[in-house]
Amino acid sequence: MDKEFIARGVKRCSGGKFLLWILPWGAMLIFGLYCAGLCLVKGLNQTNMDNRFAFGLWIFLDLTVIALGAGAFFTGFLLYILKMKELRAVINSAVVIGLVCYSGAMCALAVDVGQPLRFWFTFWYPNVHSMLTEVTFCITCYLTVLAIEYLPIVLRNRKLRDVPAFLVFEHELHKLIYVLAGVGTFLSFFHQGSLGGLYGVLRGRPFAFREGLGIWPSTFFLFILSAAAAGPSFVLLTSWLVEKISNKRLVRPAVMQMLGRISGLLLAVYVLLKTIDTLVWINRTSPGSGFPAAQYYAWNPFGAWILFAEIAVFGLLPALILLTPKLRARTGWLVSAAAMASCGVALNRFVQTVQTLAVPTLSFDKFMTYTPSWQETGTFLAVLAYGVIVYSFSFRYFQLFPDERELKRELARPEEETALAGRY
Amino acid sequence: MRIRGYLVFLAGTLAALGAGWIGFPYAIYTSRPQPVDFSHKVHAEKAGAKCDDCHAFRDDGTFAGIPSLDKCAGCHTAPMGATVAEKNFIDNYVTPNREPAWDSYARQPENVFFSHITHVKLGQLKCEQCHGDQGASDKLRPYQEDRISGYSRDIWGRTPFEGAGAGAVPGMKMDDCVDCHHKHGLSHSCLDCHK
Amino acid sequence: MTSNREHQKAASRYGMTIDLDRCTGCGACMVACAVENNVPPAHEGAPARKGVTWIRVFKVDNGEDYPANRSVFVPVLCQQCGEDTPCVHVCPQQAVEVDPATGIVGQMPERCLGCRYCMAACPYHARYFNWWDPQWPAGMEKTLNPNVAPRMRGVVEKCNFCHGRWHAAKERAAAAGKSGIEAGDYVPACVESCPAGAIRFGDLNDSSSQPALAAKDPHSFRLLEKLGTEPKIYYHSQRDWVRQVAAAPKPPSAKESARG
Amino acid sequence: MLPWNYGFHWTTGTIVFMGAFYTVVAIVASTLIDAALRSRRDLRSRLVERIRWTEDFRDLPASSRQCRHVLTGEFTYRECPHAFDCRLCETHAKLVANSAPVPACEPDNDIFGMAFPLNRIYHRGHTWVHAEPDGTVTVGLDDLGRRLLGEPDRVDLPQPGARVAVNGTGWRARKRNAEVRILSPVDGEIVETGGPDAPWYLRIRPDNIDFRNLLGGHEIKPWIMREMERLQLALSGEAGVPTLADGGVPVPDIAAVYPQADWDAVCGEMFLEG
Amino acid sequence: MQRTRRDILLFMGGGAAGAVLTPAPWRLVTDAALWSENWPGVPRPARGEITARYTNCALCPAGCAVRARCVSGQPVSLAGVPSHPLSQGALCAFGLTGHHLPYHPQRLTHGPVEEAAAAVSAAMAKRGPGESVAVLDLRPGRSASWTYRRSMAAVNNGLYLAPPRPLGGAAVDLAKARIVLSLGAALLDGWGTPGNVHAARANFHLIQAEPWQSPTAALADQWLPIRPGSEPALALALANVLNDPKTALSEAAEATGLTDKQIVELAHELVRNGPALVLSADDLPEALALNQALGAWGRTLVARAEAPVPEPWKKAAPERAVASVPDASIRVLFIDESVPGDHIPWSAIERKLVRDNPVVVTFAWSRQGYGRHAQFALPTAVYPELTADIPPAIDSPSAAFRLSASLMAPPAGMVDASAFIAKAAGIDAANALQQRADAIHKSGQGTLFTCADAKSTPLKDVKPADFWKALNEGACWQSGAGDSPAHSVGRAGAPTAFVGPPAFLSSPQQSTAFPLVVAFSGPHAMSLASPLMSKLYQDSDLRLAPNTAALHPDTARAAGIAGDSRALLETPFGRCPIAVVPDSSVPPGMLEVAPGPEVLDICGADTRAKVVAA
Repeated sequence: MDKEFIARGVKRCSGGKFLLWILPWGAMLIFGLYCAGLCLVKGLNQTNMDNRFAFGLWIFLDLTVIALGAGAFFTGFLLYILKMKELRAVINSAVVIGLVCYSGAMCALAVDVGQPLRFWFTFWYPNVHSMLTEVTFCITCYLTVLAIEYLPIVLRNRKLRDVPAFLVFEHELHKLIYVLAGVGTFLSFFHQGSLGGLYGVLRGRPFAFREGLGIWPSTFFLFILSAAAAGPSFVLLTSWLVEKISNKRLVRPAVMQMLGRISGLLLAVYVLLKTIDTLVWINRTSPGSGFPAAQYYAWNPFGAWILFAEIAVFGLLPALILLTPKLRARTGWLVSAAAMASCGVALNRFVQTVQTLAVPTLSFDKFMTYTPSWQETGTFLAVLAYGVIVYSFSFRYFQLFPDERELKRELARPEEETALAGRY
Repeated sequence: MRIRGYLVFLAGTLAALGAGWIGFPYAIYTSRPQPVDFSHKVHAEKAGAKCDDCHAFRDDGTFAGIPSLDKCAGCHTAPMGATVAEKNFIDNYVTPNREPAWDSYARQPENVFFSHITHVKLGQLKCEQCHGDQGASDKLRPYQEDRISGYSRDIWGRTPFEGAGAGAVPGMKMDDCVDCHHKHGLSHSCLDCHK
Repeated sequence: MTSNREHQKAASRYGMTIDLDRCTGCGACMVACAVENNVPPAHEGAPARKGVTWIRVFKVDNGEDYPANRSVFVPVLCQQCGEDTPCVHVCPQQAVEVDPATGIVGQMPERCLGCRYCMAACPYHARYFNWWDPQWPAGMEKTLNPNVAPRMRGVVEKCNFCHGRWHAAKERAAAAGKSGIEAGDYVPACVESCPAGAIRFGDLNDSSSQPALAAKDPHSFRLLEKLGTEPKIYYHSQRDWVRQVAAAPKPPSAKESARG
Repeated sequence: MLPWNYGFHWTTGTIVFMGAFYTVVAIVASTLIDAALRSRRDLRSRLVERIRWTEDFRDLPASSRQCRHVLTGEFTYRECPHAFDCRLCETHAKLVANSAPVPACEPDNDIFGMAFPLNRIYHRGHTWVHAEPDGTVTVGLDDLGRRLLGEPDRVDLPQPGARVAVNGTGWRARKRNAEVRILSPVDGEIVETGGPDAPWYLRIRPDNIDFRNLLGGHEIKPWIMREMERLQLALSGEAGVPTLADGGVPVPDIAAVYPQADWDAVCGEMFLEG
Repeated sequence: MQRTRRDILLFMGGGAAGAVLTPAPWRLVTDAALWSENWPGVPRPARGEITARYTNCALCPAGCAVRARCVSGQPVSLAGVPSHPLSQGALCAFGLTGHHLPYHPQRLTHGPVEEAAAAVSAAMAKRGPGESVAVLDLRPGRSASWTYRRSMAAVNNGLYLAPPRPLGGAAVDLAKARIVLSLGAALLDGWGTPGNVHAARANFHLIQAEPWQSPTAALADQWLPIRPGSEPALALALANVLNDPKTALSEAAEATGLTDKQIVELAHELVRNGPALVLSADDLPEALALNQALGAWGRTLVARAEAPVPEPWKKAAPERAVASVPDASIRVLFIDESVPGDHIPWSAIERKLVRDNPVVVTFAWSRQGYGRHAQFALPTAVYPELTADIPPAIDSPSAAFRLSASLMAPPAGMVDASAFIAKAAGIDAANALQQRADAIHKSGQGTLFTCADAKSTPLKDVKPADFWKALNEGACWQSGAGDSPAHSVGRAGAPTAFVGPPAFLSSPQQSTAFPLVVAFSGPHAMSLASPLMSKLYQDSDLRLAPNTAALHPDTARAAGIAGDSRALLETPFGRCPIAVVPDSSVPPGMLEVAPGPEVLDICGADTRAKVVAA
């Protein structure tokens, strides 16, 4: 019944099957919305956060999804600014991922603040010295930009194109898209950065505090870099997942490997800088504020292993895999490396948010642990489900992978060759 | 066709403007009369009362605000004059000794600390400067309260965003306070006026 | 009210000195503070660490086992940091500020969004979030202090040296025709309430005040001084190991005391 | 946010920060407005059809965007930069100028059993143009096109007097699940409409007699060869569809032979739609 | 159709464009934010005239002077009265929140007054021979206590029962002490009058002999961590060393965990740096003996005079200890717990009641306490509603008289215990307080301290009416030094020498059945305090919550308890559920218990207990 909305010449599963796929996610979403509702109506006492763990699962979620969503800005940057044409194959998908991640994070934030009715205060009375102000402004603007970038994808839908106005607007907007890509890059760049700064500036938390350039601590740049590294990996990962789930060829292996290479390259640089930063921190910054760094890792379960895992296992290792053409060429290696990179950035965000708060500052203060309540988890899942649903619909009705039809034909080519051979 | 489009658009705009500027200010406020039909004018003229005869300061400098019933009962033990209002006042409040439930036009929200004496004694402000010609009024305006925020309309005052029939006094919003403090070069931090 | 005011020299810098050799951990300061500032009792069944205690007394021990174990009581309140106050810079909407007139770090509940970034920023855990709307047993709201507004759910609050009392003092002074207040006219509730007289309050700019003197005392220290936040709360103890509590945390000993 | 807001200070930080913010807002807004204005202009100046074609052309697989001179072997590989409007193409002009006149090969009425009379010129969207003595031209579906649509379920022809543009929609036809726009080979005004059963679909008074964008003479055979390959491709794209190899000559109603094929995709492919 | 839709869209677009040019949307956003500032969840403090009123705290025997800050009459915060001769301006956490008690969720609001009166008179009328009527007065020495004693004198076989007075009713003159040995007395944590103790603290050297590191031990000049329950042994050993330097100390050393040398050293130190004073948590005869041996009597320990009482009152029943009453002999028992005082486990009281339905009437303000066991629990006014006098605390050497004057009217239906009992006994005790005041004024001795002006005036210069008025405004009368005791304390004086083993050593099998020594952490009043006390044990972990016990992890493990958990506390008197927290700073073999009503039912002075996993 929704056939005429599906692009010409691509196969999509039947409406019923699609519904079956959406149903569980929908259920998850509804449950999550109920949880979020509880937190909004009854207040944040519904969560397991407390005065010590003022930030919890949600902030971790925000930082992570935004890091993974960075694929949107970075792919856009590579395609429209650095003119890497091959990436046209994934840009739409990347934009949708970005949109999903950023809007999801936005929703989570709206639940996370104690007084959502005062959301506009930050814009009306901004304290420009606060990293959070930077975050808020950037995320809002960039979300708008992403929405606008998403518009052409929607308007290209087969049915909508028949409306002349849409067709023309899409056409014209697409011509200007590089402007938005540029702005988006700028915003996302600062957004990722200020998210890193968020913790880097906390001189009261020597575990997170970093020195840096000018007003920006080193984490500002590390976050940008790690996000830029993880973004393509995540795009790669999702493309692969969609291929597996929808059982189609969507992206040329060359493009996949290109994404992998880019990711690996940046990851390598990131790991290098991160290592330097860590060394400076251990030997200079932290002792400077009276905290021998060894202390932080004396608190189980957050032992030194976490640092090792962050830098070596989920940083260096995937970087090496992605930079080795032989391994990169094998889908298994490629995808698992991408997955590791994504996990790496998530782990980094976890350390930044949760471990920072867990490690005590006052000598007589105890090491605290925190496990999210079901309401928190539910809200978390809601964001997840929301993302999957939006992406699924986009994939079904819009051309997220322009090469899909080409690849379909290429699949068919061999026997067609023989056929022709037989004809002459 | 295109002209028609513009007209429809314009109609929408006008409708919204009307609703927002005329309808809204009425919709947003609830209005209730004061319990007693009190005339500042009469008391000023007949009783020759100054503001601080009734709206007095306590010894510790705090401001008593609207006087309590015994203050009124001081004179109004028995009806003075034959007006209906007078009779009602005596019968409903003085005789049963029940405090009238006055609504304070200028009541600041809970989180505001406003020291009258600081402004009157140190700042040399006249009552009229903030409360307008209340003292000369012959009737008490009905008390208007914002349905959502619960603020008295007088707090909002006559600002550009107020529709017809705004309160007859200047605003008492934070911005109004801040403006004056700015003018007099008074250092202001939030904690000066917030509690 | 940020940067451009901060480098102004404060007219007065209120501070405190707390004598840990006198504090008996009776908790008078905690309840006096709650009474003065309309802080509600712990919420029904609320877990620890979700309550509001502008001043909190910690029982600190030297980590030894019985009988070598020695403990001391350390009242911790907002340390009223002087130099680039951690919480002021991070607030996205200027809900936190340093009052140039008093040097008091003020928190504006009515401006607060409840993002809790300042709580993450504060190394002293002196900031508290209202996880619930404030609730008192039926009738007890009659005993609320009219000079302090109760805070609504979803905002952060903290010690502001009983600012309601500062207002009252200023008003009394105004009634007497004075524009300023003298030392002793204004004393926070915890100081007034301490039975052992362990807490003293005064203006650090006034060299004769208790805190000003304590600042020079070799047995005085401030919490986490190396962070460079320049707190205005000075602690005092003759006992060496007690002075160590100012330093960074020691790695956890095998047996974690369940209390303190 | 605004200078008169409480707590606003003219500090460097504020100026830089808010400045950046307002710049971003300005850029984004102006971009949107620009796009809106441009599209308004396009709508006014009736560019919709052209834009639709450019968009479609962009979506066509590379194999379908080949230059006509590849068909004739002058190039081994060349994608058409002008969206099949050779009138704008210098390369085409040059080639035509330079190439010695090809001997008009003997009328071959049988390319895979299909008739492509040489007195007609052909559009790559499978329409033919035939100049009539009265200066008008008649336009119809060529043999392959006809066999693709077979007996169309529906045909929507424009009203006489309507205008058509090269590569714009000529008329619409429906067959099974296929919903296709037949591209117009010429610019001009429709004088009279025929239909599937009439010898032609449209009689058009052309704006000019510049038909350089159309194929004729020796180009036809290689072109149709190519088209057959594309048809092969399109059909073989559909899983489990027997290729023409065993079928040999296209039957009058190809659709009937491939009942389970996604005919929409096939026709879209063949009639040059995205 | 197409066209109308288009029109609707256009109209809405125009509307939107117009709306942003009106105040409406902006005002709504603003109002929403303003609403969040004063939404229904947040109570509004009443405004009004702020006045200061004075009274004395009735929550413990210290009776500290209180300045109440009132908003239009309603007390909103309490503080001490600086330069007060007794309390020196100090007020403890309980005192600071006293004004919350009238609103305590546990408050007892109504009771079967008539039924109680009827049942009492019936029971008194037909009681068997030897069956007695008794009043248990938890706070002896008040004017009300005199009423009880008079009432009990009036009825035949009437008994006036009171908890034993620490140090045999003697008073402590801390100011004179130069060295203090505290056998587990919470000297800095609620003992005596906090202000007075803190004032004197600078002048004496404090040695705390206590198994666990109580707040006092933490701040003492010297902490002797002795074995749990070995305080008597230590006191006895010290006394014996002082009486005869050649006494064998091996047994005592074994019991206390100290070396012979340490004990001897300590004894010498006490003598050398005297005047010395020995205090003990539970009222140990050994401590009295040690004080005797140190010659504390007359120097740091004095027999305090009691404020004058009207002549007719003196025909009063003697004060008796509960233990001295034969079991199953009390037919009618009145318990006055309207003001918190020393505590006697219910199990100890119950034993004294006749088996067949005795009549027990308690006068209490809270639903906790003995009221849970009595068939008649009558509601009384609570501080700061009630007006009653407060006997001088243990650390006030001179006689004193002051009122806990009512700051607010008690709710309707409250019962006055003394009036009720006097009525039952058929005597007239109306305005006893004023009579007492007159009697004091007649004596003309001492000085009167008035809070408002912080002035002391000789009583001679005060008119009777002014005296009474002043008393109702929190003033405090003190007999000056050298005034001859108008009425000396009953059971003063101590054994001249002490022989025989201390109590707990004599019953080894009991100590194996109940291996743990119970130490109360914090004053008993904890469970009856203001809800704000949750700051101390819930919002922070400064103190244990009521009915919670801390014990050494090993002890817990031995009892089969792991980590924080529920458990059963078992004593010779019964068992009750408690929460257990492991705490390595608590010595093995000891149980640090925060008393709640349930715990107090089964734990008294020097009880031994055991903990079993629930």
